[in-house]
Amino acid sequence: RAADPVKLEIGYIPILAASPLFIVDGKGWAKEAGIELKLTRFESGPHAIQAMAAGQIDLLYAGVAPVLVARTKGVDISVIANSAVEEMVVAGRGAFAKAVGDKPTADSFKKFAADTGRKVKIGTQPPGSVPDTVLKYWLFKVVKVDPADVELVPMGIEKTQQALLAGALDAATIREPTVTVTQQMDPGVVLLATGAQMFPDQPGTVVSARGEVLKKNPEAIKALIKAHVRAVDLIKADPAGSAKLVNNYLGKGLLEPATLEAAFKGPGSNFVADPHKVVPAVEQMMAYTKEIGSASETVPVAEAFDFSFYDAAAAK
Amino acid sequence: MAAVTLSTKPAASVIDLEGVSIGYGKDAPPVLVDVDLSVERGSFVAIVGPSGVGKSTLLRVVAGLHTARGGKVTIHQDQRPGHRPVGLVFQDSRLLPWRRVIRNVEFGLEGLPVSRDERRRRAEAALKLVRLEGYAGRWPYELSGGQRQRIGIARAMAVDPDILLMDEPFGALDAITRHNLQDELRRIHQETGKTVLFVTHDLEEAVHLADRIIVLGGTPARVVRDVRNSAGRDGSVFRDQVEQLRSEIADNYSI
Amino acid sequence: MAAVTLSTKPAASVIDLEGVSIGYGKDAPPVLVDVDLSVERGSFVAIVGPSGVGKSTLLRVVAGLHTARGGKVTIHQDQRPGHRPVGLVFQDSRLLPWRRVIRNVEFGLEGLPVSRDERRRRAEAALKLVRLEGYAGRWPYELSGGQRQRIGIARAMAVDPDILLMDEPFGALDAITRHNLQDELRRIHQETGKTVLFVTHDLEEAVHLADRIIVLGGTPARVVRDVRNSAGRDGSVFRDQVEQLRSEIADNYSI
Amino acid sequence: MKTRNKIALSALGVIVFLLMWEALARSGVVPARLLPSPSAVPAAFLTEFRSGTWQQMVLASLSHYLVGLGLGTLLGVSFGTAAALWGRWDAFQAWVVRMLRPIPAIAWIPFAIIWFGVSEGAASFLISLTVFWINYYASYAAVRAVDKDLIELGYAFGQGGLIPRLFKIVLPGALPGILSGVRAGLGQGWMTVVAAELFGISGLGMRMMEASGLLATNIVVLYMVTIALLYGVSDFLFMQIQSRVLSWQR
Amino acid sequence: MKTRNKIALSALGVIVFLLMWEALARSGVVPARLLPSPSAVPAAFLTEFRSGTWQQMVLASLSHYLVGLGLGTLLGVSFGTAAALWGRWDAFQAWVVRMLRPIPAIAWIPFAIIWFGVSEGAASFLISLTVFWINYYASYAAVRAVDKDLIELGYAFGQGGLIPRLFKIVLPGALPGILSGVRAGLGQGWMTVVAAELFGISGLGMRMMEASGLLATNIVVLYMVTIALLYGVSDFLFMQIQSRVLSWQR
Ligand SMILES: Nc1ncnc2c1ncn2[C@@H]1O[C@H](COP(=O)(O)OP(=O)(O)OP(=O)(O)O)[C@@H](O)[C@H]1O
Ligand SMILES: Nc1ncnc2c1ncn2[C@@H]1O[C@H](COP(=O)(O)OP(=O)(O)OP(=O)(O)O)[C@@H](O)[C@H]1O
Ligand SMILES: [Mg+2]
Ligand SMILES: [Mg+2]
Repeated sequence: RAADPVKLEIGYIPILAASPLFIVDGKGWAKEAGIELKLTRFESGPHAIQAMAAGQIDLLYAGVAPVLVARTKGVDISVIANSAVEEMVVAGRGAFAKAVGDKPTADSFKKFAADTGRKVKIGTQPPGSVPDTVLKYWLFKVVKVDPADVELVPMGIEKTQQALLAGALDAATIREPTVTVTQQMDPGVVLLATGAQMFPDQPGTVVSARGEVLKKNPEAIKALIKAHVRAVDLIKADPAGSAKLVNNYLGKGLLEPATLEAAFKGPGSNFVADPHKVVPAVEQMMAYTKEIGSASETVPVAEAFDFSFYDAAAAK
Repeated sequence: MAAVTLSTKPAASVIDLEGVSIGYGKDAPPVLVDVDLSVERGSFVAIVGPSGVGKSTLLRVVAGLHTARGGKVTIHQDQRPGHRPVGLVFQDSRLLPWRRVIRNVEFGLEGLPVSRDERRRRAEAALKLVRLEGYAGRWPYELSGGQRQRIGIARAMAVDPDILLMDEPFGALDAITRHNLQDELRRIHQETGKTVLFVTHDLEEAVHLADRIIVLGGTPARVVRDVRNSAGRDGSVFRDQVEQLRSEIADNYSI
Repeated sequence: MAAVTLSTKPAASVIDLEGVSIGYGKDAPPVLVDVDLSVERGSFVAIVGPSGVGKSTLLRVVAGLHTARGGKVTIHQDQRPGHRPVGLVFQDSRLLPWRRVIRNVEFGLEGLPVSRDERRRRAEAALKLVRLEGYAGRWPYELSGGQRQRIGIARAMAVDPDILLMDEPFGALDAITRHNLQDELRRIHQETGKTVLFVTHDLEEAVHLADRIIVLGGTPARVVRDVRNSAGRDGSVFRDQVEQLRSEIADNYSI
Repeated sequence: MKTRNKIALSALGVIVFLLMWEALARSGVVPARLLPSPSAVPAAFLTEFRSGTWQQMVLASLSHYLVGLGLGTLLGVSFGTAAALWGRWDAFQAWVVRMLRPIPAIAWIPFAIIWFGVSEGAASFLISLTVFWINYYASYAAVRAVDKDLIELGYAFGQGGLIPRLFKIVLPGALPGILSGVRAGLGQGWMTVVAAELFGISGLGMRMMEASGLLATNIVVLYMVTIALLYGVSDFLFMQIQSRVLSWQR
Repeated sequence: MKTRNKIALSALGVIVFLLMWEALARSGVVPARLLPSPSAVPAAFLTEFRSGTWQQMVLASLSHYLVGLGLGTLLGVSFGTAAALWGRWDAFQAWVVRMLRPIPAIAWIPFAIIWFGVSEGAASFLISLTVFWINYYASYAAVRAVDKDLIELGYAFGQGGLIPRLFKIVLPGALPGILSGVRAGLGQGWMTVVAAELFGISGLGMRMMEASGLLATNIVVLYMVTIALLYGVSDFLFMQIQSRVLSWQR
């Protein structure tokens, strides 16, 4: 078995929620389990999903939304574990952050819009993505903002941060480690809502795999998920050590491990490996997606999940 | 491109035009009509006529560069390896600006079964013929008008053609250079028996060199006069004969 | 571009060259050296010399298109609104390919205080002078070599210059057309008193037209002969005189 | 070749292309969800058209495109010509240009955001950038290659001053090269529209991104075909105008 | 102008540019975290260089770039020339080209992934695409504009066959235009390197994106300067070669 390792190509989005993958690889746990990992970085979920649909990658650490969307398009992929929840937060800056404080209300939005004579500009990702959905949920369900007072600007993850810092946006949905980095850079950046405030148990990054791969290498996947669970536990137990390790993959030479450690400890990081726990929230989110019209069909969420691997890993 | 019938059958004539009419564009009136012309092997034919009558056009048709509208053009060519059947001296010198002088002269030799050295040797000989042996390494833009024209002559000479088509080759040359080249041309013609079709606007030159003078005239142009010239062959040009031909031709000019 | 001193002071001469030497590039040997030349107002000067001696170069220096290496070039010009002091006929016709014939002829008139209609009128008159009034709407590529050259002449004539610089203007023209244009040129010269500097390789033409013939020769070239020609003015060319000059010049040629 | 034959051949080309595409899509070589067959486009068009999205997106992108193209072309031709004309200016800017030239549109986005905010202007700015460079280089080379003899002719006939020289000799002489640059920019502009709308400016590009995020590839392809048609028509018209303007070329 | 003066002017240009940049960065008009001053670059370089990242990224991108550039240029010149030479082929492909031309690199990414996987090849493919189009149009126009008289000359001297005509007349005659296209492609290629490395292929572009995502703008600028230098040097060398090759032009 050691002579013939199973090769798995894993795609990821360079966000903190992919940390378990980095730890699994960095600690050499995959190799121990006889798996040879090849990590491929993607800028966004859709790109990664396209590569997955084309059979170019086997597993993926990415948001749950693109996975579900891909399933509705008939791509055979399943969620086999969870990685993190409640990632997205809403950050504001400048005059807007001052005006609404850390307890935003519908009135404070309206007042700001009236005072400045323009809508509040909030940057997020394109419709259908998790950030867009949870932001809308927060705005219209939680804070109950008048839709006439806000303008949602869909853009790429990294453009959102730039636009926020450049002052082109009043607020934006961002996630770790950017939350920490942004706050370090610009003290004027204020957290308007945490992930939990936006959408309780807000679904986030999951581990998904192609059906074909699951059938071919069930043992290897099981071992990998076991390592994943171990990694999630390690992050909670030893954020500092994890930060050092993760830094080799995420922002090497761009970030201090201390920043990552702060990010691990911050409110935007909540690692949960158990896929069972996120299903209700995902269902709720899907329902809301349909309500606001970003999706025309709902997927039976449970079908998108394959718990067997996690269950097997957790049982042992 | 060529709408010329090539024939390798032996014949007394090398160029045969039968009822040829030529024009530019589709709907424009023809430039030349009803041209019947048979050029014997080894003859030296001068073509004269007013500016814009169609001399260059006729030469381009014979060279296969322009397709006649009607009639038949036949070229009887020999198969001599290492030579081109036809060599053309353009009215504008038409050098390739990206080739130095020597490479411009070599141009026609490329693609022939001739070794590199032989090619260079022949090009150098041709350059020497036009007295520009010192200019081999120049770019065309570094030449004077007359030098450029002579390179064009050298290029046509280098391929050692059976038929030499020359479109006012000495037009930009001073009297002395011109005389020298005329003598060279006559010598080559006599020694090698090339057929020469020679457009010129200088009647004296025509009488001096050619054994036959074709006068084009009219709109559309046709052959208005076809004179055998006995003066040329023995090299002695008689003024009277020139004068006579001149007035004869002048009558046939119509500008 | 011009390294020519322009002077509006009245003077007997219009063009003054003093110890002028001319060359291309920096390190290349000079083409012309020690040229001293004074051209009187209203005179008709022919420049002859072997191919490549530097005739065109000299003309380009006088026109201010090329900077002499040493010496002094002075042009005494009148201020006549609606006219250019100098008109140049290039050896190659050098037409702008993107302008139709008439617009090529108008080229030199643009920028002068001349109305649109007047410009067109003058261009048409110039076209008529060279007998190409029917060709106004053609593109340059639709012309024969001689026609192109005549457009170049018309363009220079249209600006009605005081000094007319002509570089082998009739080189590509048949005898009859050439004669006609020679006559026109002589008439214009006599009627308007223009100063003409005329490069030619045709000695007969030089003797026929010019009242002074400058012979360039040698390497580097200099003025080897400066002949006053009495024949030109009264229009009667004597063969003997031509012959005499020819042999005289031939002695001075060095190719 | 006759115009009729030309049109027939072009139509044949497009048909062959569409058939090959359809065949590829049906063969399953490419997963159907990544490459819908062309026959799926009309249906997608109808949906998008009925909802008015299509018209809205096309108009939005067209306006970014036209502004960007116009500006980029104008400035590119001007700067390229200037650099080719004045050796001093050329030397001065040569290395600055070399530093700015390879910066990709994506890296300019922060500046676009700073200078224009998340606005139409920013998208036009990004489009004009790529168009600028193409025109800059095309014009530079074309002006450099103008026949020096013709410039001399200009001097000889009193057209040697900057303005007449530029407009009567240099620009007409460089026109074929400049127009080829403009034509290349015409396409490059559309290629950049998508990138320029990546950061929250609505238009075809954004719609395509949205659709691609939802793996609605039929919508993506619809907009690709839309861009293709818009470009095709503009390129065709440009070619017609060009062949008029350059009718002096044989 | 003397070479020495030229170099001095170029240096002056770069210095003025850097000073303006430094002034802009310090003035606070642009937020410092979005535009670091040029003086921050050397430090960033040292860190990246010591860790070996710089060398690794440069080499990786350089290989994508060179392969993409070579392929794109070769194919672009070939297809452009072919289209300009054969009217039939031109008519056949005209509208297909019009449909494919405006498709942005980003839209080709799925195909790149399908055909090449997430691999170096895919990045090179995307780079070669943009380079292809620029060369296609430049060559097309240049070949079209070749002096018909010279082609006639070729026929007159037995060089009218396809091969000699192409290599002895058409290509040399079109060379100035073709080279201007190649030069434009040289820069366009670098502009595309970043976009081509957006989807998991490591290199300068990926590093820049990563840094930009983490707001490490000094690193972003370091790599921008790196690209600028790489391009600057290659463009400079290209210009030297070009002026040799085109020495027959006055
Ligand atoms: N651009 C140039 N660079 C270098 N040498 C040149 C250049 N132009 C011309 N020459 C050389 O300068 C000399 C004079 O040229 P010019 O054109 O003045 O001769 P020309 O007397 O007009 O001859 P022709 O009667 O043949 O026209 C020639 O030997 C020519 O080779
Ligand atoms: N491409 C063209 N399109 C239309 N007409 C043309 C074209 N080329 C030449 N012509 C016309 O055809 C006629 C004959 O031209 P050609 O060049 O044969 O004259 P030529 O006898 O050589 O005159 P020259 O002695 O002036 O060189 C001229 O009237 C000319 O205007
Ligand atoms: Mg002719
Ligand atoms: Mg000359």
